[in-house]
Amino acid sequence: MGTGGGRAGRRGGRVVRRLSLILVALAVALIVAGCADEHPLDTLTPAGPDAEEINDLFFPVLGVAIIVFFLVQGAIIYLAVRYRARRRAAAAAAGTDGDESDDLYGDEEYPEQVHGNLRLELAWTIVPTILLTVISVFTLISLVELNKVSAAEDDLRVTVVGQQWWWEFQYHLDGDTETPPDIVTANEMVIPVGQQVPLEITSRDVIHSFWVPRLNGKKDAVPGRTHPWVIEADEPGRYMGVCQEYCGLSHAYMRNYTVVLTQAEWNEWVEGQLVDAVPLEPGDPGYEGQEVFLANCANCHVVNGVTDVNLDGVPDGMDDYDGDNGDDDITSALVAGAAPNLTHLASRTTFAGSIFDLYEDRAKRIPYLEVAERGYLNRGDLEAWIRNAPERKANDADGARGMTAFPGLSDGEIDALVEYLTTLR
Amino acid sequence: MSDVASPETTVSAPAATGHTAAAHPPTTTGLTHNKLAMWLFLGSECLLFGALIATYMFAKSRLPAGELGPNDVFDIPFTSVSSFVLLMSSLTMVLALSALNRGEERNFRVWIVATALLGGTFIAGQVYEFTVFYNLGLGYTTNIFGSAFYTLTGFHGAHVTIGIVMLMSTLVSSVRGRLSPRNAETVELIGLYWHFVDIVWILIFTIIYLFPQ
Amino acid sequence: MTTTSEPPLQLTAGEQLVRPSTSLGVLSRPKGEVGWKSWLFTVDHKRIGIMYGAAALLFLVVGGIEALLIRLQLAVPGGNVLSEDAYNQVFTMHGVTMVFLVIMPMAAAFANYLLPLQIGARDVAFPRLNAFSLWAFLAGGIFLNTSWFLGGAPDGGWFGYAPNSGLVFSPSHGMDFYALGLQITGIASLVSAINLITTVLNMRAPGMTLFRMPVLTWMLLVVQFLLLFAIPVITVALFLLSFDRLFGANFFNVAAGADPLLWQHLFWIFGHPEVYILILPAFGIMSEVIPVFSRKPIFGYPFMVFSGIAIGFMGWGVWAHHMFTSGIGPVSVAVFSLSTMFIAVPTGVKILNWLATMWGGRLRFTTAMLYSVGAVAMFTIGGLSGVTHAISPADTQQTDTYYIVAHFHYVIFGGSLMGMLSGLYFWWPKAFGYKLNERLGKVGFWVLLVGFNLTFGPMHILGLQGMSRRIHSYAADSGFNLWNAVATAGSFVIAVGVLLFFWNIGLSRRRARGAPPLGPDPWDARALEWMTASPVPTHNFDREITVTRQDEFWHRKWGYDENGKVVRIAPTAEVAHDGSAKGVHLPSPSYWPVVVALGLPFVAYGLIYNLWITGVGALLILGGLYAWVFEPPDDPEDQAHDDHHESDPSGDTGNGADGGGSQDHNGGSADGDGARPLAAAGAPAGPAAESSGNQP
Amino acid sequence: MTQTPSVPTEAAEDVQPADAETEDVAAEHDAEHEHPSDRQYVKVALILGALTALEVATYFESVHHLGDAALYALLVVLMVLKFIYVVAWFMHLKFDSVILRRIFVAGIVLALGVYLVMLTAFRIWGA
Repeated sequence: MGTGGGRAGRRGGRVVRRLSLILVALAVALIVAGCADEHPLDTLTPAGPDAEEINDLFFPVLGVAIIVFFLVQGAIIYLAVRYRARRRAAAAAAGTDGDESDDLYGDEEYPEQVHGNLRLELAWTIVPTILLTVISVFTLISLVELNKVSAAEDDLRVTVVGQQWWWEFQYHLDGDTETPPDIVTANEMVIPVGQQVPLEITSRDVIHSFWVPRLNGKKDAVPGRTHPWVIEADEPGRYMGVCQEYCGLSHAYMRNYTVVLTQAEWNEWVEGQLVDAVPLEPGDPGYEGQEVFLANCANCHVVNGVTDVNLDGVPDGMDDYDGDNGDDDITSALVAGAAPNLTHLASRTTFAGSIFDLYEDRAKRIPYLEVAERGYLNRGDLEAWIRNAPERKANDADGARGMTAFPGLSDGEIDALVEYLTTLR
Repeated sequence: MSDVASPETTVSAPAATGHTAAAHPPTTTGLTHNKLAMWLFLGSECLLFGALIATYMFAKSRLPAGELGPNDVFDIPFTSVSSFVLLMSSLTMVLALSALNRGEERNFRVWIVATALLGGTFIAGQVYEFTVFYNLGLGYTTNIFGSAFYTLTGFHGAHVTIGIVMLMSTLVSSVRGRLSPRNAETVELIGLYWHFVDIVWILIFTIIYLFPQ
Repeated sequence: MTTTSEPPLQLTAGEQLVRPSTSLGVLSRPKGEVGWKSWLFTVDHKRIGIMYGAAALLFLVVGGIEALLIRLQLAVPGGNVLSEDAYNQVFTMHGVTMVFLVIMPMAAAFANYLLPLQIGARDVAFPRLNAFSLWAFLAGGIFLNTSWFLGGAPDGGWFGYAPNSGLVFSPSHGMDFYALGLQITGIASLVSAINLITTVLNMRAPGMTLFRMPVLTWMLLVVQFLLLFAIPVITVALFLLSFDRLFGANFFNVAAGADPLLWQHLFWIFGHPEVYILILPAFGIMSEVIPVFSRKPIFGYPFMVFSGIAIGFMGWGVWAHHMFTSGIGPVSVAVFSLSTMFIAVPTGVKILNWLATMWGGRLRFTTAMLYSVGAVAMFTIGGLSGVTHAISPADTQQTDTYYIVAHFHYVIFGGSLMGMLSGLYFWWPKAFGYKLNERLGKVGFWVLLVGFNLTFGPMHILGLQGMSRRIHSYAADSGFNLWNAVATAGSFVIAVGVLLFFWNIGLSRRRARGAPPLGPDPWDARALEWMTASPVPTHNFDREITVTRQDEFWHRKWGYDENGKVVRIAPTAEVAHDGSAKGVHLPSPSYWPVVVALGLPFVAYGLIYNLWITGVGALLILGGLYAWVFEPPDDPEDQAHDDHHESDPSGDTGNGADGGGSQDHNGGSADGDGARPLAAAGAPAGPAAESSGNQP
Repeated sequence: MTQTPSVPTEAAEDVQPADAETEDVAAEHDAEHEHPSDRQYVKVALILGALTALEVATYFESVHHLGDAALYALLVVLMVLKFIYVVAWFMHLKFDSVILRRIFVAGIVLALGVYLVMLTAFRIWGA
């Protein structure tokens, strides 16, 4: 950095200037290129009132921060240039290199020794205090705003349950979370547009965090606790969410989607979801698959109406959905009835913690409710998943969590199973 | 050293005269390092026992209904007696120190032995109490109350035990003739530790045992 | 200034520096000035400081390799450099290593080396405890890292959130190593904190009042108080975790009614003061370096001190801002959001005071100065992004994303580590007698600065675009590809910068061989440590220094002429000590700190594998402690010493050793063994003091 | 070393005000010598015993009509009294250096502060 003599310094300066120009150009190019990508988790493009509320607070503060940033960095650069001690020309002429550079500074020159200035100190104590007070007032206002629940008591309420490594959504259409849920689905939460949906977030094992960045901030799913939260979207669409609290091996593979439908579509969806599956009879297409399913999968997975039904009419495993698993034995909850409910698997678009598409790519252009009819099954991923899930997504080493491998299943059995699963619409 | 240091004695004499001669070690604060360090350590211990007590209170509040709880196991009259024993050991401790300060070596030993014995009685009481609780069905892993209770009182008991070991060490030193009023500070510091353990029990006794469950 | 004003301190005529002596009548005391034993058994605060620093640099390499592995894994979507399991271990150990085994011991290195020097003391208050701290820290660090070879490193994150860190969800021994290893380093930190606080409060040179202490001393003092009160909290948390894992306790067993948030509270009650434990030493270093190379005194000294104290206090009231999304309830969120916001005020005061110090100065951009100014600039960025998540609603979008990763790397790498690198360049000549190469140092700085910003700058964007922390992989369609690639490239630039630093050490060392000795004061500096020879002789100062004002040393070199202009009033060589004092009585080396520290990992291994090993460890500790306590703190043959250390006053389960400690240096011993009575505590303005400082 | 000529320093600018805290210490130090007598110690122990007896008495039915809040308050007051007596007399803090008092009080205040806030955040009171 221009440590040499006059001419060398000037030449060095030119090089530096040209270099920094190139760097700036490169940075701009990168930023443009970076922004061109699609960002399904972008926090800066809110699509719901809560996320908007947050950004309305964040951007002004960020603006202030950026101003302070430029002021401070500017001051540093200014001070560095303005008050930089000049080496003595003699030393430069002597041709000594910069190694002992301190010896090359004028030893005798000391500037005025200023020890402080009370008024300045008070100023830069008080000004930031005022600034932060203003910010904190706005923070409190939006905190209150964000904690408002406008939904009525008997409106739709969803219990969100995190589990290693997928999400379960239990629908309480009457808003009563004490009773067993009406609908249990996994990985994809379907909500009506423009309606605030109160959530109750909990977990069955470790701490997870439910986050759909474009709709709202995150809330931790803590076992033994139920945390209220809300979600609402302005426009129909498909909003990605991820688990945001480190939760073990496949933390990266714990996504979810919030699918927002128009009110009419949503009603239709609910209607479909409320229907139980019908046990297939010999001769029905998919019957062999159902046999394979009952023999291998039904230990963990529930298909309402097919896997055993209790006397109380609550499907097996649904007993557990009391929204409070304080009394349940954690380890047993991990195995029994705590795998995704597959009653309407084919109506979803993703599986395995939303990391695989259930249908091929073009299905993304098909309306959500029609995917099961018109989409082309993503057979490759689905079969691979059934055959050896741990290979596709890390599970706990001892197999206590996540889906296990089924090395015993023949190709034919897997084909049959897949065929059966497509009947679960 | 005296000859080397003599020039400076004159220089610093004015400052030194206000100071009661060599009675106090020449540290900046006038306190010995050991004493300052001991109090710092005790200050730190406040946070340690605070965390344990807070953990206990929290755990108790989270104990599911129907589980074996404090009401099922605590024997207040018994614990009151052992609390009193520990409290009185603090008295014998100060009396020991006071005896040592006066150079009454024999009395010092008597009081130290008494302190250690009272401490030992307390520990014996704790062991007995643990046994009773265990027989009532409250093991360390039984429930959250059991874990928190045994951890808190266990930590305290460990502190008392270490205190007893230190008391016995001073006794040995005294018997071997290595203790005198001049180094009474060592005993004073052990006393500080001992009293601290006592005040922790004052808290535990009230908060854990006497608060309405 | 006169000779008489600086009387020889504790000179005992005709004595050897270190004399062999016996302990327990069996073993002779370790002796000798050279060789590995002289380092292993040393109680010299300078050697201990150097070893702390060396260990921290070693662990910096380890943690750096872990960081590079993380970056390699994330360079492209779906990376497969590491398995999920290995990745989790690597990021956990990266955090643990950098926080507990790099930044903290590096701060301890500066504290050990510089605190006694800056207050004009002979050594720390308890030299043997000091040695114990070092070895316990090292034992803990090595213990933690042996987990790699014993079935897997910790995989629950450095924050170890329950119940993910419990036995059910983390069945390998990794988290046991985490809990027990941190327990051991915690003991080291606690003992060291007690020791250093006692040193600063009790062993200041005559006239060195609290408000004449250098800012670094102040910041280190605040840090030691933070450690003193914060370590017990993590100690309890780690005990609870260990008891859950090892003995089946129910503290974090949700099925038994436990609440996992208990861990979070305890961890962050420790964890937030810990953040200031990491940053304040660097603040102190910057407050030493910037004035020297600006040729001005620190601007607003009292404000610098009080803001440091304020940060220390406020650091206790903000812990739950790590838990805004944990479900602690809106009232708690609001309260902690506010308290967090205002901690920015004292921090801002510091930044502005550094700038004001540079204002109107004559800035010499040595490597040390570059690093300090760089640290101010980078820390500012970290501080500002910190304000953006003090506003809790925004934090719900940011926490656990790369935005936070960017934030705290700007604080801890950009602030702490750069500040400490500045300190290394600054005090290197003091410790080793030669300077690090300036040209290479400057190149290294710019490489590091560019690499740092290249790595962590883009993480702001990644975080706002929604990239989670602690994910071992991301999908190609998440939009994270570009900036991750840039960050990975940047991390290798950082690696080059760090390598340049190590190369610089080697190069400068080689070049320094045979070079003429460096004077005591190569930078024209201000504080007392520059007043003695470089490298600092074992006895620190030849004579006791009487302090009459801040920056005492500088004022002895420079004065003002009638116009108020600064003029030299004495050549440095005349003011500074040359380290030639002979026969200074010093505390003797000891075996026992090493023995006791060695017992700790045995206890820990035993708890994991077999209680018999614990027994061996306990025997080592107990035996070591007893030998320690009954070992005269130093030369027993010196009749001038009346040792009353027969019985050790303290000691405690968790905190292992607290030996009687040696008292015999700069005014410790009860009967003043040769220590001349100090001018009464903190009463510097005695006639003697006045004559030394102000009088021609 | 010879005397070096030096220009008078601008004292007002350079010499910081002496630190009050350290200054006090020496003066205050004399207080340390007032060791309480054994008789006083016994008296304190008797008070402690009495307070403990009071505490234990609350356990028995007779006082329960006070209601929980009053009972808690009474117990806390008794506990704090006992605590202070031991610390002040047996631990000698009443007579010792102010520095020691500050260190200990800092520990207690911090512990009380953080743990009470933590328990409040958990809403365990009144549970």
